Order: sequence, then C-alpha cells, then structure tokens
Amino acid sequence: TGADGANAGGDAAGGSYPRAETLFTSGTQWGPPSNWNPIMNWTYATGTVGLLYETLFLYDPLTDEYEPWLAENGDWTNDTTYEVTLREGLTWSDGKPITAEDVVFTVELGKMESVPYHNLWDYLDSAEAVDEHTARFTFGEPRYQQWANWVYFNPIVPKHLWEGKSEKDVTAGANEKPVGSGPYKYETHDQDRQVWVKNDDWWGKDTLDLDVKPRYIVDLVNSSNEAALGQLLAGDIDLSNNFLPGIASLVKGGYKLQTYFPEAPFMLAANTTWMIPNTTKAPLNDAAFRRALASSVDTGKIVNSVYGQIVSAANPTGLLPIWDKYVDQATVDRLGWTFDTGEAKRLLAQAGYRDTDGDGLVENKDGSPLELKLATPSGWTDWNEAARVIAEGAKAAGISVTSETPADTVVQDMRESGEFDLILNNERQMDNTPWRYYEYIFNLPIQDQQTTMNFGRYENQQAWDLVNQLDATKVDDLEGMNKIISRLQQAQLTDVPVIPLWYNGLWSQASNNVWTNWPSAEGGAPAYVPSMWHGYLQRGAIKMLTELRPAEQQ
Amino acid sequence: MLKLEGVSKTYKVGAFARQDLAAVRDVSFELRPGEVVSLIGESGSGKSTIGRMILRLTSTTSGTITFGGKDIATLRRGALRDYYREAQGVFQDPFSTYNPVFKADRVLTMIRQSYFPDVGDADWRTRVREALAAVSLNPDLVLDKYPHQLSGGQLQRLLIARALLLDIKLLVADEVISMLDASTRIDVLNLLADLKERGLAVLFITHDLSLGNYLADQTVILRRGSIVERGATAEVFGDPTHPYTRTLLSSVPRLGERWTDTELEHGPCRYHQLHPDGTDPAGPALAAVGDDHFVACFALGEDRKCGQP
Amino acid sequence: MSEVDGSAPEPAAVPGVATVHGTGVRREALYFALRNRKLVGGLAVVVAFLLAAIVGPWFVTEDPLTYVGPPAAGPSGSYWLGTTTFGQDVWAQFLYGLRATFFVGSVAALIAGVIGMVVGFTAGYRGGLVDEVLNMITNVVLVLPVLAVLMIIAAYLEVRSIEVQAVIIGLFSWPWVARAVRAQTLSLRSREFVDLARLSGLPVRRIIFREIAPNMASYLFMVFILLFGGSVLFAATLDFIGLGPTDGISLGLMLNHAKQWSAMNLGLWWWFIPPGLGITVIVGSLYIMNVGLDEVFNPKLREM
Amino acid sequence: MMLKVEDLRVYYRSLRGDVQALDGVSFSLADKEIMGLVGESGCGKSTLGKSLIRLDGRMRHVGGSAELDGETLPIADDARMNEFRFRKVSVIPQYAMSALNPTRRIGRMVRELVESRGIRFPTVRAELDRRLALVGLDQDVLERFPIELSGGMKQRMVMVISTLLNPSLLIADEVTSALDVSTQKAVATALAGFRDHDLVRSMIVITHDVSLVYQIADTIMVMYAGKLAEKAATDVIVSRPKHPYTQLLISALPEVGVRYDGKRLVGIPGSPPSLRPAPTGCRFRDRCPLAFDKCAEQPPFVEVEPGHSVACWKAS
Amino acid sequence: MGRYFSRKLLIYALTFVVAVTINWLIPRFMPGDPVSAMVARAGLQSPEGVAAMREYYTGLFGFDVPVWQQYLNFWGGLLSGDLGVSLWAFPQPVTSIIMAAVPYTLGLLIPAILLSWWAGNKFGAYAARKKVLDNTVLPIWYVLTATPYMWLAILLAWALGKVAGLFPVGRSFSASLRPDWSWLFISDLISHWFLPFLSLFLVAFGGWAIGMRNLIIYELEADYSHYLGSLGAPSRLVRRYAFRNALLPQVTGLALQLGVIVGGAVVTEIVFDYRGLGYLVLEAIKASDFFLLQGIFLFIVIGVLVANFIIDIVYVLVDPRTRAGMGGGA
Ligand SMILES: Nc1ncnc2c1ncn2[C@@H]1O[C@H](COP(=O)(O)OP(=O)(O)OP(=O)(O)O)[C@@H](O)[C@H]1O
Ligand SMILES: Nc1ncnc2c1ncn2[C@@H]1O[C@H](COP(=O)(O)OP(=O)(O)OP(=O)(O)O)[C@@H](O)[C@H]1O
Ligand SMILES: [Mg+2]
Ligand SMILES: [Mg+2]
Repeated sequence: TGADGANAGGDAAGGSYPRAETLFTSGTQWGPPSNWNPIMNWTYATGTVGLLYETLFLYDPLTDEYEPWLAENGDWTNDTTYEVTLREGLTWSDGKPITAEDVVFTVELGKMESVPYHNLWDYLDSAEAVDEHTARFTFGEPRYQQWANWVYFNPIVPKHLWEGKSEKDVTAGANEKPVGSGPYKYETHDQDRQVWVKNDDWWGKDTLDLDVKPRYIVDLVNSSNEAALGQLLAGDIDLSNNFLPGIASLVKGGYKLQTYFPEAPFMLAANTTWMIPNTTKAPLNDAAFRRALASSVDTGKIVNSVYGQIVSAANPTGLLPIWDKYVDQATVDRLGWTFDTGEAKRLLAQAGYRDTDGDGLVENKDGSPLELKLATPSGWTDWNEAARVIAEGAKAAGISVTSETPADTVVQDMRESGEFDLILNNERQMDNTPWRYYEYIFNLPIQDQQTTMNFGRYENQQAWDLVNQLDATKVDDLEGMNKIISRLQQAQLTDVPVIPLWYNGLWSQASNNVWTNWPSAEGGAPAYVPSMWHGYLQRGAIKMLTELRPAEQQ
Repeated sequence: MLKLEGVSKTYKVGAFARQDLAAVRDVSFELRPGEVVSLIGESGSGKSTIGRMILRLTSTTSGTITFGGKDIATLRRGALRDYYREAQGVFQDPFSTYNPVFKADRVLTMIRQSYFPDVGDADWRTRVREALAAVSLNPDLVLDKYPHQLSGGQLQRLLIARALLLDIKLLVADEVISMLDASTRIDVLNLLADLKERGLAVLFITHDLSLGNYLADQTVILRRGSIVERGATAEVFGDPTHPYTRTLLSSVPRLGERWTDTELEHGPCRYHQLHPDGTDPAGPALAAVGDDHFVACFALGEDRKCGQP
Repeated sequence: MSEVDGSAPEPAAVPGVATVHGTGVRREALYFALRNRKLVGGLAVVVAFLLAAIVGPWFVTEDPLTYVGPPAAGPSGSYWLGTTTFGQDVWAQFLYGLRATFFVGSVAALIAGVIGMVVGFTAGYRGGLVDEVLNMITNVVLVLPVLAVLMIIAAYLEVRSIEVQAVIIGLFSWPWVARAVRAQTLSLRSREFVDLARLSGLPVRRIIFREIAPNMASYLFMVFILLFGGSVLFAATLDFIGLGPTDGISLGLMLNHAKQWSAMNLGLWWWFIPPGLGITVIVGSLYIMNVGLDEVFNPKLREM
Repeated sequence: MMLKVEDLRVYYRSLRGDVQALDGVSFSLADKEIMGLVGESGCGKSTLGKSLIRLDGRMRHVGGSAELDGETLPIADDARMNEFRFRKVSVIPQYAMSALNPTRRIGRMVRELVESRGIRFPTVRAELDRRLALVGLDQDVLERFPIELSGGMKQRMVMVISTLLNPSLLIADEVTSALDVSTQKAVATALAGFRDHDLVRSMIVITHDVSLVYQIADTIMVMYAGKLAEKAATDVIVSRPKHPYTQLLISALPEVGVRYDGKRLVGIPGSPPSLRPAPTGCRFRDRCPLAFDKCAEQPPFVEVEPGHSVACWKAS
Repeated sequence: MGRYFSRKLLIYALTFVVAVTINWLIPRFMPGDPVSAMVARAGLQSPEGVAAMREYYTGLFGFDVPVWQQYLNFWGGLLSGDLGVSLWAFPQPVTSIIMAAVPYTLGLLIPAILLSWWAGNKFGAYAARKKVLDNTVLPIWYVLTATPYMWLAILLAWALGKVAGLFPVGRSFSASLRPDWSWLFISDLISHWFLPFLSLFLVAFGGWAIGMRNLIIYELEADYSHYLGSLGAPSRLVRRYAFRNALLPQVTGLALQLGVIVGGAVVTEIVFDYRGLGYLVLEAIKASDFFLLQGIFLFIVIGVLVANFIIDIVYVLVDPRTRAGMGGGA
C-alpha cells in the first residue's frame, strides 16, 4: 500500500527483511521482548517455546489428539511408570544431540520451588534416563491428566547449557542467546519486535518431513489493538492475534483478511469468561442469589453489541466447544439457565430478596442495602463494556451492581485477597483436559491468598475430591472421565460457584496479502489453531507455519 | 509632638542580587503643634520615605519616631488605628490616591467604617458637610462622583477633608501640589496655611523651594538621605549655608530673574568658614550656624573640597 | 481639569493588563464590548455550547452509554451524529460530554483561580519572607511537569469521578496565576490608594479584596477564561490516556473510546470528530473572547 | 519667518464626539526663536507639538496648515511627512524617560536610527561626541543600556539624539517636569545651548512651568482650552500680560521669599471647559473676572503691539 | 549575577528533591503491590513457590529494608543511574528502556519546540503588520492552540495517513526494516516522524504566533517606537526593534510552555504509536509498571528542569533589563 512505500522494494535491500519471505505477527507481546527463558512461561518472548524450545508432544485441541514431537512415543508401562522415547537424530542448534538426560534434567528443574511446575514433584517420585533416548518417570500417586498436560506444555531445555544455572537464573534470568532445538533461531530483537530466523538444520525437516515456510518471523510489539488493526489493514502484519473489535465488518471488506470461521463467531473459542462471585460475602454466599444473578446477564447483548459477534455465548457449564463431548446435556437441560430478567426476579423473590425501600432494587435479607461492585481492570475495554452491560442487566432484575475499573494490579490484589464482590476472569485456556477447568473452579484448600484458582473461595470438598479423582483417571478413559465430569457439572450448575458468560475468542486475523493458506474451518484449508500466543504453538500452531504459502506475486 | 531621632532606612534593591540602598540616613528633626515643616530635596533624596515612615507605611531600619512620646513602631492594630486618627497623609498624585473603581467619596466612607461605626447617618452627613466646607468644597459637586469626574485640586482637597473628619493633629503632605496646575496649586497651599492656623502640624514635602518657603516655619533640606541643613525658614532661605542649599536655591527658576544672574560662589561653605578646623568626626552631625539654623557639610571628612557640591 | 474620561491611555502595569477606571470607563468598556466582534462572537459560541450542555441532555436518552441504535451507523435523521460500534448515540454522548467538560473546566478554573489568587495576593501584598517562601513554592510547582504529576495522581486514585478530576487539575494549574496576580499586586500595592486604605485603618484582608482585587477584575476574569480553557484541554488529555473519570462520559472520554475501539480504522469519523471539535471550538472561542476582552479593556489594542 | 502655522485644527476622535483639542491656532515662529508654550493641563500644548511632527492614531487633522522655511509641512500625510522628520522638524518627547529602546545599547540604536535615514554613521559620529560633551555626558553612555542611565541623563541623551541632524525646528515637550530643580536647570540650560550653538534654528518648549520657560525662552505663548490666548516676548508676558488668563496665571505663582502670611496669593477659580465640543465664544469667559457680553463671541488672536498678540476683547 | 544563579539553582534543586520524593512515593502509595503483581504473573500454584518468589522480588525491588533506607537507596541508585528493573519488560533495567525511547521523543520534541517557536514568532510578527492578514489568520491560530493535541493527531493520522495515504501511521519506523544508517532507513524514519511532528508543531505554532502578535502590538505602542516614528525611522527598523523586544517574553514563555508541550508529546506519541517516552508512559500505566513510570517521570522532570535552567540563563544573557536589575540600582 502507498502508506508504506519505504519497504516496497522486497529485494534484499540493505536493511529490510525480504517481505515475501517474512511473516509478520502481532498480538502476543505487549512489552518489549525481554527474556527467552522458557521456564518464565508468562513473559518469554513470543515463540521462545514452540519456535525455539520444543516440547515432547504437541496436543491439537481441534482434534483432541497428541502428536509426538521430540518424543517418538510415550507410554504408561504400568500404572505408576511412564516411559518416553525420544526420536533419533535430534540436535540442539549448537549441534549437540538431545538426549534423555535433557528430559530428565528439565523435569528435575521442577524441584526448585519457584519453578512453575514445582507441584509436579508432589506426585512424581523419580525421573531417570534409561538410555540415551529413553527416560523413565516413576509416580507415587499417578495423576494422568496433569502429566498428559505437562508433556505437551513444557519445553525441554539443554542440560549442557543449563546445568550450572542458579535458581534465580532459571526462574528470573533473561537467557539471552538462547539455544533450542526448534525450527527457528534467535536473530535479533528490539524494543518493538522479536525476529526469528529459520533454522536450516532443524531435525524435523528430515525426521518429520516438515518445513516451516517463512524465512523470518518478525513478531511485533503493539501497544494497542487499534494500532495492530491499522497495520493489519495496511498489510504490514500477516497474522494478528489481537482482539480487533469491528473485524467482523472488515473481513467482508476488500482487505484480503481472513478469520478461522468465515461467519460468526469468526474465532475459535479459546477460553471461558466467567463472572466470579465472592462466595464468602452475603448475599453472594447464597447459591439462589448467584443463580438469579446468572439469569440476569444479557449475554446476547455482550456477544452482539460489545463484541460485534466475534464471540459466542457460553454454555451454562462453561465447558469450551472442544469439550462438547463431556457436556451432560440432560443435566444442563435440568439445571442450566438462560438470560431471563423475569426469571431472575422470580428467583430473587423466591429466595427472599425484596425491595423494601421501593427504589426498584432489592435489599439484603436483613434489610440492609444490597450493593455489589463488579471490578474489571481499567483499559480492558471489552470487559469494561461487558461489565457495564452486566450491571445494566442486573439492575433491570433488581440487583444493584456497579461496574468499577481499577488498575490491573489492583484487580489482581483484590482477587488474591478476596476483597471483591464480583470479578470477571478467564484463566483457563482450551486444553487437553477439562480437569484443568474444574481444578480452577473447585480448588481447595482455600488460602489467604488465592493466587491462581478458585478466586471465589468456593468450598465444596466433595467436588474437589471429584476433581482429584478426575486427575487420576487415564486420559483415554472417556467413560470414566465423563462419569466424574457429569457430577462436577451438576455441582457447578446447582451451586453456581462461577457464572460462565461467553467464550473469549482465539483472536486471530490473517492477511492473505503475502502469505496464504491460513488455517480455516473451510474444507481443504489446514485446521490448526492459528495463534502465536504462549502455549499455542505446541497446541499445533507450529504446523500452521509449515502450511503457509507465499501469495501469488501481482 | 512628632520627633524623629536618628532615623534611617535601608532598602534592599535589585531584583535578584541584594544590594543595600540607604534611602534615609540618620535623620532627626521635630515637629511641634501648629508648625509647618517643609522637607526639601531633589528627587530620590528620601523625602517620601521619611513621610511614609512617619505614617508607618514603611518600617524604619533604625532610629525611633515618637508621636506624643510614644514610639510609633510599637503600635499594633488598635493602637495603630488610634494613631491614624491623629496623623494622616495626603500624597503627590491625587488620581492614584483614589481607587478608580469606586466613587471618590469612598475615602470618607472608609473613615466612617473604621472610626465612626456608631455615628448616625444624619450626624455623619453634617460632619462631612462641615469638613468639606472647611476645605471650601461644594458637597453637591464632589459627593457621589467618580475620581475622574473631579479635578486634581478637588480630589486633593477632598483628601484633606477626609483627614479633617478625624480631627487630626499631624498631616504629612507629600508633594501634594506638584501634579496640580499653577492656579490650583495656590488654593491647596492656602488651605494648608489655614489648617496650620487651626493648630495642625504639617510636614510639607516638596522639591520646590519657593513653595516650601511660602508656607513653612521650619525647613529641612535633604540630600541623598541625609539632612544637610535645617532651621527656621527665614534663616535657611535668607542665609543658605550649605553649598547644596545654595545650588538648589540658585536653580529655582524665578520670574524676573534669570539663572545666569546668580553665580555660584566657590570656596568653603559657611560651616567651614565658621569652623575651619571642624573636622571632628565625633562632633554632632549637624552644627549650629545660627540661633535656629544647623548645617552639615558633606565634604567633611572626605577628601573633597568645600564649595563643590 | 477638563473631563478626562479615561481617554488618555494609561500605561498598563503588565502587558495585556489594564486597570479599569471608574464608570466612565465601564460604560466605555461596555460600548466597546458590544462592538467587539471577537468578544461577541466568542461569547455567542460559548453560550450556545453552554446552553446545549445544560438543556441538551434533557432531550436525549437518560443514559448516553446505553445501546439505543444500530451499531456503527453514520449520521442520520434519528441519530444526528451517528452511533458508536455498540450502537450508542454519539449526539447524546456529545451533549452529556459537553456538560462534563463545562463542569471540569469551571470547577478546576475556580479552584486554581482561588489558590492562585490567594497565593498571588498574599505574596504580592505581604512581600518579604512570605513572598520568598510562596514564590519558592510557586516556582517549584511551576517547573514540575504537571501532566506527569497528574498522571501519577490519577493513576493512584482508584475511584476517579469527574469531580475528583476537576479538583486535581485545579490543584496543579494555579502557579502561573499566582505569579501573574503577584506581579499585578506588587504594582497595585505601591499605588497610593492602598496607602490611603491603610491609613484608614483597614485590615489587610479588606485591603486586598476590596481595594486591590477590584482593580484587577477584568484581568482576573481573563485569568479565569484561560484557566478554563487550559483545564478543559488537560482533562481531555487525561481522559484520553485512560486516566479520566471511571464512570460517566466526557468529550475526552469519547475520544478515548473512539480510539480504543478503532474508530479511525473502521472509518467511524462521526465518533471522533465531534468531541475534539467541540473542545476546540469551546476553548478556541474562549481564547478569542479573551483577546476581545483584552481589546476592550486595553485602549492600546482597540481598533478604531 | 521660519515657522508659520495657519488656522490649525486638530481633533481627537472619541466615542462621544470629537475633542477639539486644537481649534484654529495661528502663530509664527522666527528664526532663532525659543518659544515657550504654557497653559493648564489639557489645553492642547502637546497636541500642538505632536501635530507638527507626527499625528498619533487618534488625532485627526481637520484643517489648517503649517509652513516651515517656506515649505509646506504635509502634516496630515504621514508618509510624506517622514522626509521632514528628524532633518527639519524634531521632537524631544514628554516621555523621554522611556523613549530609548531598552534592549539596545544606546550607541547602536543611534547608529541604526541614523543609518535608517540614509546617513552614514561615521559622518555624524564626531558630531555626536561633541554634543554629548556639550550636555555633559560621557562618551561611554553610548555603550550602555538605557536602564543604566539616570532620568536626567536619559533626558539629555534624547536631546542629543533628536537634534543630531540640526533640525530647523525642535519641539521639546515637558522635558523638565519630571526632574528636580537642579537637574531641571541643567537640562534647560543645555536646551538653550543648542540654539546658541546653532544646532537647532528655533524651538518650541512646551511646559506648564512659566518660571522655567522664562529662563530660556525668547517668547511665551499661552494656550487655553485649545486656543491661543496670548503670545509675546518673555518679559512682556511676565511683566505686562494683557490676557486676563495670563494675568491670573502669573499672579498665582509663588516666588521665593513670598510667604502666605505676607502676601497671600490666589488661584484662578473654576476649571477649564470640556472640549467635546468646545463652547462657543471666549473659552475663558466662565472664569474671567472681566467677562462681558461681547465675550459670547470668540475674540480673534490679534497683534495688539508689535510681537504681542492677544485673544481678548478687553485687550484690543 | 552569581547570587541570581545560586537562587535559581536552589529553586531547581528544591524542585528536583520534591519531584524525586513524589517519585519515590509512587510505588509505595499506588494501589497494587509490584511484588504481588510479579508473583501473580508467574502463576505458581505451590505456596512454597509463592513465598520463594515473593522473597526474591521483595529483595530485587529493595523493599526488604526500612523505609528510610529505601529512600536513601533510591537516591543512591538515582545518582548512579540505576532506576531499578521494569515490570513491564522484566528483567530489563528501566534505564535502558528509557534510553532506547529517548532519542525518539527528543527527535520529536526538539524540532517541534524550536521550529514552532521560531516560525510562530516570525509569522506572528508578520501578521501583526496587516489588519486584513491579522483578521484572517488570527482565528486560525486560536483554533490551533485550542486544539487538543491528541485530536489534531487523530485528525492528521486519519486524513493524511489513513485516507490520503501520504504518510505511514504507527511505529517509529517500518516493521520490516533493520535499523541502520542506510538512506532507506532514514527516509523511513522521517516519514514516520513527520505526522507526529506536524501535530505537535501546529498546536504550539498557533500559541507562539498569537503571543508574538499580541506582544508586537504592545511593543509598537511603546514609547520608544513612537519616538523612532517621530524621528522618521522607517517602519522596518521600528518593527525590528519591536520584534526583538517582544521575543524576550517569548523566551520566558518557552519555559512555561515546556511542560505543556511535553504533555502534548505524550499523547501525540500515543496516537501515532510512536515509540518514545509518551508511549512508554502509557505502557507503564497500563502495566502498572511503577518503576518504569518513576524512571520516565524523573527523566521528564530532569529534562524540563534542565531546559528551564538553560532558558533562564539565555534570558539573562539576552535581556539587558534583567542584568541591570541584578546589579541593583533602578
Ligand atoms: N520601596 C522601595 N524599594 C526600594 N527602594 C526604594 C523604595 N522606595 C524608595 N526607594 C529608593 O529610596 C530612595 C529615596 O526615595 P524617596 O521616594 O523617598 O525619594 P523622594 O525624595 O521622595 O523622591 P521624589 O522627589 O522623586 O519623590 C530613592 O533612591 C528610591 O529609589
Ligand atoms: N488620545 C486622546 N484621545 C482623546 N482625547 C485626547 C487624547 N489625547 C489628549 N486628548 C485631549 O485633548 C486635550 C488636549 O490634550 P494635550 O495632551 O494636548 O494637553 P496638554 O496641554 O499637553 O496637557 P498636559 O499638560 O497634561 O500634557 C485634552 O482635553 C485631552 O483630554
Ligand atoms: Mg517622593
Ligand atoms: Mg502634554
């Protein structure tokens, strides 16, 4: 486009990346790339895991299948022993071979308390390298679901380079000049970008017969979604994983843009947005009240007006569409709810909440004023707007809810310390198992600071036991899982510890200007998750890169 | 009644760098009831500063000013108000003495608010009429008017009337006539003379010697903050002793007498003629050269010759 | 003396400032004011906006944030300024926003004006040590980059209402007022009518407010206008970077929303042009009014 | 005859009609004459001075002419008048204290001024130094900024600048009124010295101080309310004034040695009339002790004796 | 003179101390605790892990010593150029992040300030000459100064960038370029720089032009102008003097306006996604990165103070009146 005449010359002129061989992405990195440490899985530079460091397996949520990656296969040799065999001919980018020692070393890093997967060692007894290609893990108390998650989520790091690192370096070090095993190597970075260059010696080329197409991947740091939209429209970005409001109208415009679905909801569902009531506070400690609140939310309005139809309303269970097979429809029909202000009013009245002062809003049972606050982080515009709609709906049903937008860190504090009435949260992504989902909802025991789960401080020992039971169920035992999950759904639908609202999209909009053959739901197109977000490359997105094709030159 | 003893004033000047400027140095004189003292000197010699110090509009740096035996520097709030009941001032520029936003007779109202809150309307009106009559102003012409609607002379007289309302004993008149036309001037001067007859003490500040002479019993000649000569008006004018006084006198433009006619004589000043060896630094600041006539010689103690001001 | 009626030009103490002289001048000022195109035009625009801000909201929806129309519709008969991506009525938001803008502008200007005047009068009239100290404080606040400070304060506050915003803007915009008022007071303080007031035994407060201040009335009025304009711009800036009120709507917030929801990329010009234009026209008219006033009060600038 | 002013009328535009500040003024000024122009405040002295060199924005030339050395001064035409300014007619303004550009060194300002009139500075440099010495200023004032000079020094500096090109006519407007007596004397003497040294041919000295102008002027012209009242040689005005206004004015001046208890002086009662518009007839009529019916008619300004003109029915 | 500068220096020093203290207070008074924020991000599940992380970050941010010592340490760090680590770009030091952004901000600000000042004064003086010109351009200038920076920026971005496609909008240089000193890169830099520069320039330009126009009118009415006029000096000279004298208050005005323009730069950068300090400000606020915010704030304060000080000195050097004033006397 005319706006970018400067880099029109795609030939390898001095300082520019050849446009036809470069993939520009955006939407993952919100600050400058600052570390390449795969252990710091919340801040590493986009692509550190997936492009550079690799996992033993890939897990494709769209097909619900594991694909061996570094591993050739992995098996439970008995109920408590797991053995993984690595492929032949794996090498680190410095030429050293990848061995079972590296795998064992990586797992043993978890013994450090501040490594995120430290809790692995709660149920793992030992890890040992049986031979160069085989590692064996012995579990005290097997948690099949968790382990299945671990093997595809966590990357293997090279022992020969990481051995001497202190705990600080492992959990907070920048790991500059990273050495990995993946299809890309670190090229350079700047405050506003991370550049990867193709690793021509990648083991996968021969072993998997796969080839990633872009020579360079430039991941751009964008401060705001609208900036990303501008660049996408200008053809400066090929893949934007930003939340771009209004994209629905642009997909049909002449911008050669594409989303996973050509029609609403356009995006795959990546996670569920819940409204979390603080179950330790009246009246939110009353399940009937929570249920009334749930019925008061006009999710349709949120989906259609706030999001312009790029999301879809959540099933009352909150289970993502990929988990449809776990939904117990009978239970949902019996216990579920839909938006119905009248029903909400009825539920309130039934539960004994009455409007005693005639302002149209109900009071607490003891007659004290009932005023709830719904906190969403300031600047999270879609949530702020959704919160406003929620408050509107609640008010219509007679519940006073006001939306407030403190700073992100404040919301964090609030939810960790439990000093809130209502918040929105979506911290569980599409995953290999709904166990992760229910762990989030029912996790016990309640701590003073709830850092990652069960922010609503909902206590239901029975449900938590079920969750643990689920964890200990083999991943291929669908029936066994379903039995437990059905009971969990029942618990969730009766007690409403969280109120699922809508499925946040796996925001992804691709431009066909330079690269084509993007993942899509349409027949013939590759069906992979189209996202560079943390954790998604190992969910199959890496294969998207092997399917890309350069656009026809005009 | 009013007594200045060794009064000095040092200003800090310069917007940023602080420098001392001695505007008044060691000035002493006295003012008795019914007496007019004229304070004469060139521009910047500290005349106004002295007047302002007497009225407590400016503080003194050293020395004391006593009024009726009381050191005025010690006066606070109520006492200060009482002082102003007896001592008042009128300033050079009648136009800037009135707040242009308000009517001119507001200066009278302010007096009433401060000093006569209890006086009834009718009573007050008669008092105002009396005071205006005393300065021969027609109340109908001056009351309820804005300052710019009145002439300088009217305004100046209104200010004097204001002072009269208070039944004052001391009036500091700082260049009250220099902004006025020749014809109006004389009316104001005559008015001051009448007040003096009524027993009022007036400190008459001017740089015009002929005007000082017209009115004053005593004359104080000031130069660069210090008194160079003082005494009974007749003596000072009749027998100017200090060369500076003589220069001043000779510079006064007089009708019927050209400047060139008076030639400045050289040689030692009269003070030095009388006290040829009067270089005694411990001696009094001003030496008597007549009954009621004192002089300071500025060449004293410096390697400057007399007669060269 | 002939009747002068202020025709002889008075040297102004500070450029841009003239003092008023009596009713004659007041009458004359009114005469010029009514004939000054800048003043009358500016005033007309400001008053029109003010009226729109006051009565406008009665004629539109009760809550300008509700979704009333089709999303992202251009200006039309039913939605004069079109709708936002959510289907909110931009015209309604504009009217409510105007209200907030006038509110923030006047409250902040009032606060800054009062602080600036108190500090300026005190420093100028008292002089000496008081002056030194106040001057020091003024200078310190003056060289602090206000936006940076306001950003920090705004970020610090959890609940930000329009009222709070107005107050914090007011609390940081006064130093130049203090300086200017001080300079004026210094020049007026040496005027003899102040001495006369002292000789009349008036207390300091009365001297400042009854003698000195009235002489600066026209100047203070202009200060207020400038403060108002500055505060509106400031508020818009804070709103724009997301440090504005956390509820309600203002013109700055409209711009903020328009930007956050990519109005520019989506081509929704009716969303981001009106609020900015509103601010510009109001503030611009105020400034033009200010020149007009300056010309009215200052004979040197008058067009004959 | 060096300056001849004929029926000059200059009005100020104002909201409520014109101020007839100069209303039919005719007089002449001889070669080498220093004329003192006196009168009450607001009688139009400055207006007369200004109208001979530069009308300000509000002044309107209504009628009349001025002729200098036989050449008509285009006083109503600002552009054409420029040629005469400084070279032929020059002025020492009332505001000499602030007449110098505060941010230029004086010497540089003078150079730029002179060069802007198309004269090479070196050609006047020597003359400049000579004149500085004449008024008692050091040469190094040229290196100073105006703020570094005292009022009297500035006054004299302006005097030097204004007369640098030897103008035929110099108008000095209230050059001494802000000064104290001793400085007044120095400045006034310097002024007379300029004429004596032939640096200016003739001069109009505007002041309200009759005794000062008596010291240096050859003739005195008295104005009253925008009209001429009397003009005569200095001594004549002081000792034998014919116009009742002049008489009252002179008699109201206190002299050194006169005391109120000895000889009580009296002022002129009343105040001058408004000039918007000016009253008909003799303008002094209301305050005049000699006024009679005829005074309802404006008396002409006529020569009653050689070199002595008066505008009063009683005098002619 | 020396006295003047020592007083000035005292004021600047005092301001600096106040600013630094406010600055130090930020992370201590702002809601949300940086340590918790970091820990929460790590998503640790085990309580021991959380405790270990907590301890680590508390030490890292220097919160493990008494408050007074934290304050002193802060000064120590400040004087040695150590402003701590950024949370937003953990674990990069704040100083290096700021230093990477500074060239862009200065590159915008310095030309915008100086050029607008110069051009505004020239045009203002020019317009003051002609009634017609004056009456037509003056309202335009007023509208310009009354324009909120960000709105003008949005308009320009939309009209010239988006609709007309003349200039790129967003970032400091094209994403596809590797920074080097090639012509390609520099021209790209300039094309990205132009619109933000223009919007800053225009708003400031209006203000200066108005100021100059008003001052010139006053100066032309000053006594010295009339005096020159009555000596027949051509209006060229009179105007030159008036211009020069009117420029002096404009120098002081520059000092007063500096803060406002810096504020304008912040929002302009945000609109254009220009990677200077303003952009960082927004990021730091959004990410509640107190340390970065602190650093930027300090940087701005120091910048403004230094600029003010320079202006103070320049002013004294160019205006003889202040110099005479400092020497005492009148
Ligand atoms: N407020 C002040 N601050 C600093 N210096 C002052 C102040 N007031 C007066 N001065 C200085 O003190 C000296 C004496 O001033 P003062 O006004 O008393 O003189 P004056 O004799 O009244 O002069 P004039 O005849 O001009 O009124 C002058 O040099 C003046 O500059
Ligand atoms: N700019 C003006 N606009 C309107 N009227 C003016 C203006 N300047 C002067 N006048 C009026 O013109 C008349 C003559 O003024 P002029 O300045 O000539 O008097 P003057 O004799 O010089 O007085 P002074 O001794 O006070 O300087 C006065 O009545 C005055 O009010
Ligand atoms: Mg004085
Ligand atoms: Mg005059």
